[in-house]
Amino acid sequence: MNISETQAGSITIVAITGTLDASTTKELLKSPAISNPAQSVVMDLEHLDFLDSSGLGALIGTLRKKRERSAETLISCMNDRVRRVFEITNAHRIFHIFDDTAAAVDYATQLTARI
Amino acid sequence: MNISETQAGSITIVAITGTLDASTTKELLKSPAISNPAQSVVMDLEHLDFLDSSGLGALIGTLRKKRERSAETLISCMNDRVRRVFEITNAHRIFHIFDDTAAAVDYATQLTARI
Amino acid sequence: MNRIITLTLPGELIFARFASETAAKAALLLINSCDGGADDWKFTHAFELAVSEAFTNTVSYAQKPASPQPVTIDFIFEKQCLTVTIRDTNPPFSIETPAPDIESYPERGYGLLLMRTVMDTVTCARENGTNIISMSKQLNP
Amino acid sequence: MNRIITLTLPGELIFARFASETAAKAALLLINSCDGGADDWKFTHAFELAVSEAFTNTVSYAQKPASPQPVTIDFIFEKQCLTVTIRDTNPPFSIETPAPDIESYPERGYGLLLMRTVMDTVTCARENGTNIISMSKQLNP
Ligand SMILES: Nc1ncnc2c1ncn2[C@@H]1O[C@H](COP(=O)(O)OP(=O)(O)O)[C@@H](O)[C@H]1O
Ligand SMILES: Nc1ncnc2c1ncn2[C@@H]1O[C@H](COP(=O)(O)OP(=O)(O)O)[C@@H](O)[C@H]1O
Repeated sequence: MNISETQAGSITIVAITGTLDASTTKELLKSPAISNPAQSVVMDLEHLDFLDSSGLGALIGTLRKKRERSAETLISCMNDRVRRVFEITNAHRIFHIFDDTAAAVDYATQLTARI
Repeated sequence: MNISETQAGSITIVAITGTLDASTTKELLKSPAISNPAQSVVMDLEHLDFLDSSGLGALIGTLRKKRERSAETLISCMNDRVRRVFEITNAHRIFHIFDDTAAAVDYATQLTARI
Repeated sequence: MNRIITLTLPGELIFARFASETAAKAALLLINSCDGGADDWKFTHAFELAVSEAFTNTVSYAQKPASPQPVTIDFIFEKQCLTVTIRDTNPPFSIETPAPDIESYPERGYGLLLMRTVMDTVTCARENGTNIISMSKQLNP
Repeated sequence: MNRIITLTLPGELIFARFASETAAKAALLLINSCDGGADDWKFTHAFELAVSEAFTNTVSYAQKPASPQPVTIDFIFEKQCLTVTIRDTNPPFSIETPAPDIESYPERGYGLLLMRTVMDTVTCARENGTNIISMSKQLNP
């Protein structure tokens, strides 16, 4: 797994490449924008090849911790395999999911400006 | 492995995709342009991911049978992994090897016209 | 004759991806061995995901994580059906766990739900202190 | 602790690619486990090629091809070194075969040459009727 963080105004785009499973979630949780609960993020999953329940758990934990601090965790560009994991677990109901990273950033910017 | 044959004048371009090893050489040897010893071919290896000694043996056998009938077997676009097999075995000394399929077809056309 | 591929890995999470990628490859082999079988990504992904979950559980709930035991995974090929079995000596457990309530943001408990959903059948037998987890799926049900 | 991955496959040529791809994946795992190890394609390819050759030989020179025996491949990880071993009960053979003379267009006899060239060491021991082929390579020699 590889993580890259890019700032887009007040939002951090966190792009994850490769695999998010039990062997890589710890690394994700240590990355600066994820570990800071007040930072709103768009998780760009375009290059996430594989997600399992351990990886999903890390995303849900991130969402919860950030919501407690009124920060957002949006998802963009997931492939069909990753989407399948969200749908089976119903996680697609608690995340805002976008097909386009720029649209997700716009939406997150509006949401956080409103507060 | 997948094989596609395309006619370019008197020459057949044989494009091989995937793996050429002991489990796939038989299929290659059955393809029309390969099994006809009088047909000159350019083997386009751009999408050949993996070649081992069984696959190389099939290419060398093809070269020999075609030479006996004054037909050519030229190679184009091999990747570094495939090239390594040719170099270790010295097979690069007996094949004409091109970086470009069109150039290989031109050369083969000239060679076969000369006869 | 049924064909079997057996993979034995160290019982450590860093090998989870090796297990899941091998499972995907086994599924692809079954697809390719069935004439004209389209590359059914859901079939391949089912094995990749289910084996990732099962391997992770086997390692995570092992009783002596200090000295991890090897984990053996069998892939059994039968016509249009692929079965994966994983054995462990962990405490017994039920595979009929309820689906977690997503509205309370639980971080765990999705593994067996995913396994049951993507596979046709998932069973866990307990024999002589061993859990035998078995997961099957038909290519064209 | 040395880590070992063991793969057992049916002794049939259709499984050759499964063996070679698994070998490439094992090599990549070693590269990734060595901090900052670049993706050295020659290292990965060496294992992919050598295992393809060794597996094919083990299957091709088996004495009872009518009922193929399973083939077991061990991948042994030690620091910067990966060792692959394959065992078979084939007739004994010498790995010191001369390189074929390419000018006479031989179609066979390149397998051991390739194995010896891409690996650091290749040995074949004979024990109790079993050939134990062992091939090692250091990541950064
Ligand atoms: N291989 C196993 N060995 C022991 N217990 C297991 C095993 N697999 C699952 N379990 C038990 O079943 C529970 C549910 O598993 P699962 O649905 O994968 O969710 P999670 O592992 O995230 O809790 C686990 O918390 C564990 O108690
Ligand atoms: N695993 C094996 N079991 C029995 N004989 C073998 C084995 N590997 C190699 N040999 C012998 O060594 C010879 C050379 O092998 P190799 O260099 O791979 O070329 P090829 O297999 O194309 O003949 C083979 O022809 C065979 O006689």
